[in-house]
Amino acid sequence: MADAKFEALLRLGDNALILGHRVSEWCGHAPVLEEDIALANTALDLLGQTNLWLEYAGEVEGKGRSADDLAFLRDAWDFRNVLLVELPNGDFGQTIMRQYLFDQFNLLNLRALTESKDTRIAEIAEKAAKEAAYHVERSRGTVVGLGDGTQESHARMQEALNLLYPYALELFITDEVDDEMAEAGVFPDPKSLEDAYLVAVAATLQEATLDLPEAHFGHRGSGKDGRMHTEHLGHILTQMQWLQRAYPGQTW
Amino acid sequence: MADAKFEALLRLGDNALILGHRVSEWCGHAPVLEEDIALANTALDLLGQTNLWLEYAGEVEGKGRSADDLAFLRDAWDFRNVLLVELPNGDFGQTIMRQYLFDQFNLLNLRALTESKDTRIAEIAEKAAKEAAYHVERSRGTVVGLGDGTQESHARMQEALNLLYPYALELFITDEVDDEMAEAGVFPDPKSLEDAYLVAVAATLQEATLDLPEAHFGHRGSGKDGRMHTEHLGHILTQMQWLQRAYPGQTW
Amino acid sequence: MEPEERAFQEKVDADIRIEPRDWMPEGYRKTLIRQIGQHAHSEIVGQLPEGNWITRAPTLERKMILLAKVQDEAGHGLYLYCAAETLGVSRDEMTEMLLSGKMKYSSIFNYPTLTWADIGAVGWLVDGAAIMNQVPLQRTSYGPYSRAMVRICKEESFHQRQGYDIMMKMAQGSEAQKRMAQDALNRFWYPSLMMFGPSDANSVHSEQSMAWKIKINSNDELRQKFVDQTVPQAEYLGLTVPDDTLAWNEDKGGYDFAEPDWDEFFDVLKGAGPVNHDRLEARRKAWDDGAWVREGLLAHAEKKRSAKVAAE
Amino acid sequence: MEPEERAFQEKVDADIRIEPRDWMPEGYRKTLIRQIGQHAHSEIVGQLPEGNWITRAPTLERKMILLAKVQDEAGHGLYLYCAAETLGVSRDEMTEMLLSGKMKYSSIFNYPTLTWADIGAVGWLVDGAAIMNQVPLQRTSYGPYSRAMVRICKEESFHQRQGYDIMMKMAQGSEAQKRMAQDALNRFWYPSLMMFGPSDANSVHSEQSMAWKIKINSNDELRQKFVDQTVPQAEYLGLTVPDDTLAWNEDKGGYDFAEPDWDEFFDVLKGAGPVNHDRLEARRKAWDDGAWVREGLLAHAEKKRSAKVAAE
Repeated sequence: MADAKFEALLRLGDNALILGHRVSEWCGHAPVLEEDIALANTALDLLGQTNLWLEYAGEVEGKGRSADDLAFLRDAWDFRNVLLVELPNGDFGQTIMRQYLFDQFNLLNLRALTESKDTRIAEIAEKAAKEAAYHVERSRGTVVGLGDGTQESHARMQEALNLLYPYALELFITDEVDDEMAEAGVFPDPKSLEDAYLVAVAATLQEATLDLPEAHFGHRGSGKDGRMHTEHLGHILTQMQWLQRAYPGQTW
Repeated sequence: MADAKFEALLRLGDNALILGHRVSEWCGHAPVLEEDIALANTALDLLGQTNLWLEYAGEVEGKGRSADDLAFLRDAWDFRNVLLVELPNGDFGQTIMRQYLFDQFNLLNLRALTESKDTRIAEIAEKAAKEAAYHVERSRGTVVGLGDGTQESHARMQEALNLLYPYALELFITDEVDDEMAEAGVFPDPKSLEDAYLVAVAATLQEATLDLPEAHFGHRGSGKDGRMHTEHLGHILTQMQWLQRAYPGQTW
Repeated sequence: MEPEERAFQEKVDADIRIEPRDWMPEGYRKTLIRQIGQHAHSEIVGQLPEGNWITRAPTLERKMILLAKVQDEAGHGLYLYCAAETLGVSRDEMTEMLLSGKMKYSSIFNYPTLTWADIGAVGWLVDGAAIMNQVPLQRTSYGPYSRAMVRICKEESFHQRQGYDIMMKMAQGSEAQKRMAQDALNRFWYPSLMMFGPSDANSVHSEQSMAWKIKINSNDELRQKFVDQTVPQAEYLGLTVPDDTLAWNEDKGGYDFAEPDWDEFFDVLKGAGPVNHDRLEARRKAWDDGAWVREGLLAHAEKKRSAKVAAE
Repeated sequence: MEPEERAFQEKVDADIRIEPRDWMPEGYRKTLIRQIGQHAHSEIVGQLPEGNWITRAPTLERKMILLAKVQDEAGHGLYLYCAAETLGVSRDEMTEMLLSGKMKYSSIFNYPTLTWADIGAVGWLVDGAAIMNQVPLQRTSYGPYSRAMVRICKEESFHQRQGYDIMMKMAQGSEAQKRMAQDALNRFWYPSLMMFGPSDANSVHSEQSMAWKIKINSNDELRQKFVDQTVPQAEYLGLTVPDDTLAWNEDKGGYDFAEPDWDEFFDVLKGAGPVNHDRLEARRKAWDDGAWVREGLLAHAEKKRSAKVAAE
């Protein structure tokens, strides 16, 4: 059970870490100043969540690894994030579509986690769910605004959705870790969130005048169990872990 | 003298290493298959030269550092390449213009180095000059072809030249290392190559129907002495040195 | 059968090479274009997973070896496009067909290279499987294709040895390196088995292609040969093939092994692999971004030719 | 002097704030737009050198602190653009002027951040110099500008402490970290001194700006204050200010120090700094690539407004 909980916590932490990293890449490059500020805000919240999840993961593991150790000293194969969050930013539309597809899941997941039998998890989820609610509000609003904007912005958002939606389905793939955690009442069964997710996404897309593509997550092996990633993750790590790798064991 | 020679060898090796790295980034992404092959060939030659220069630099230094140690375990501040070679690839025109501006210098420099009083340097230069002659022929030809091609290709090449030419001037900035090495007859004085360089470049640009921009290398502190670099170098190193930093001391 | 066709088939049966100007059935031409084109595209797209590690190769020597290898692949692409051009289809046309999805490339290149050991595994397993497919094709009936395969096979076996050498270094290295090596084998084993295609029982074109000597061996035959060759190599490396059912079968003189997941194969073929999008996008970008270069160089060549004509 | 202008100057002299609807001389308006605009642009472009290290920050905490800081800078930009807008120039107009080179940003941001210690040095020295410039501007005569400066100064001093804290960790760290810290000081010392501008003797606009209370102190005065404050901080860190001539001057109660290389200053101002091109290119790309987003959001807002009007 400790193993499964460690794995499940890594999934939470790594999703937040890698998406936070991606979003932070926008810093100083967004299309409007207000978006620059909003993206930085989202990245900050996600990194804060990372810290809490990974810190607890390290404690559950019991090998004395800190949140920083877990973030900066694992190689790609030990990461447990879904592929969606490691995909490149693309244009702003792709970034914001990825954000919405994740935020919507994150909110449902975190709300369910506030009911966790593990009080530490419930507490973290309580705080994080408030942030996620704000994130969904924002990313949803921007998806709607750009989907139902000009012809060009509509086309770009539809393209982003077509690319990203299959990846979103990975969020609902389950394995033994999920089963064990759901049975123990520590984590919700991802499948139990799927209906609510699909309903929420459908409503957003309707407002955004976008069409849900036929989608199929055909990948065998998922980022959740580390059997598969895209090539992008490795490149993220070369940057993210550079200082810790080049100057191991220092204080910063 | 050993110190100056070490520094001067690093300059040769680092220029070849960093430019070779940049060119290798094109692998699989060039506009025509023949160019893909040609760029890979250039990168290969440059990395071969890197190996020879850095190996000798390590011997001159006398601290037992191998070419790989020097390539993979120094941080940005210890690199001695000019800024020109670390600039991003940009479009293909920018890459090929950067290549030509460097190749033309490299050829003149290597030919002069075949007369070095240091026989090891003279030998390496002998081999490298043959490669450089081929590189100039190719990059010069492509600069001419694209400069004197369509209106668009002409405009892009002129833009590339305007951006890059000021950086090329750094190649002729001299300091105490250059003076000491020139006096000892080990390296040519860069200034002594400048006239021939300007004549060759002017001829190429005329054939390419391109105009030499007014240029001025206003940077204080040059990549040659490590006092200045662009921010790009650090990002190159995160990739280039990743494995050696993440798994130190292994055999590959 | 028409007399022309009979004469053609007799030449094929007698192992006389068909050359570009010879008469050939339309189906033969079309099948060859598809097959050679797919092979050429595979070389080109195949640059990408390995190219992904050129900038991160761990030593100068490894970097040069890898760069030279990827360069060879571009060269192979060139040979093959030239062979296909003799059948009346241009390189640009074939490229457009790749980018529009009308022509395919080998599905193996839709798998990512996640660690340096993957570069070893690609050389060892992917090139290994490719050679297994290609060696018989040196005897294929179409002359230009056969000659291209001869040149390619010579280089490929060199690549495979380099890949195996990387695996060896990793397998004999630190704990982390061993883990990387095993991880690479785990991920690339079944996709490599898929490279031979589905069982011939399910393959529609096989029979005619074999009669035309465009295809020489059956998919299952080659797959068996590959497994029999590769399992001892894995054992020598001290790595475990990720197949619990793997066992030596004395009767058939070969290994029994588990079939790959063919649903996965067809999923990835249809575009749902982890990096399908990245691969095609990379090629599309190279092609689109390079348009001005191709046009510029063409315009310049045209100017030079006109000037020469005017001077004459 | 016209009566309006006299009344205006009397208000300024009496430290009564000028507000957007008040009468003001055209020169005052123009100078303010230039000054506030340049300050706003500096906040925006100033995101880039620090943004360069967000993805490489060494710990989660440092990453969050840096991200929050760069976010603050965007916020400062926003306050300042709003202040400038009260003078009748839109944010988009100012942005276009930045991108066309008609308006400048602080030249310090044309220097690169090459190591993590540079992030410390930027906070400590660059924000330190900025605060030195900005604190007096809280008392500037133009109301919206003055109020923006109050908010900004509060955050800036926090940033400076964070920068100094990074330097402290580095200076007390390993040999490599100490070397990084010293290297950062070496590269940022003189550019920081340049931030106060050339000696007032060479500055054309100073006198009028001081009378209008747009400028409060002389450049040399502020530079001296900065050196006097910073040298003991460097000593405390155990770092050496890269100036052989630096010496305490008992008589003036301050340090004697070497002037920066003003030729370099003007060179960089004219575009020949190591990263001028990168900075402007980054902002240009953000602006151009973002056009469809701004247009899309505008079109949507328009649709919603029309729908609302129609419903009423």
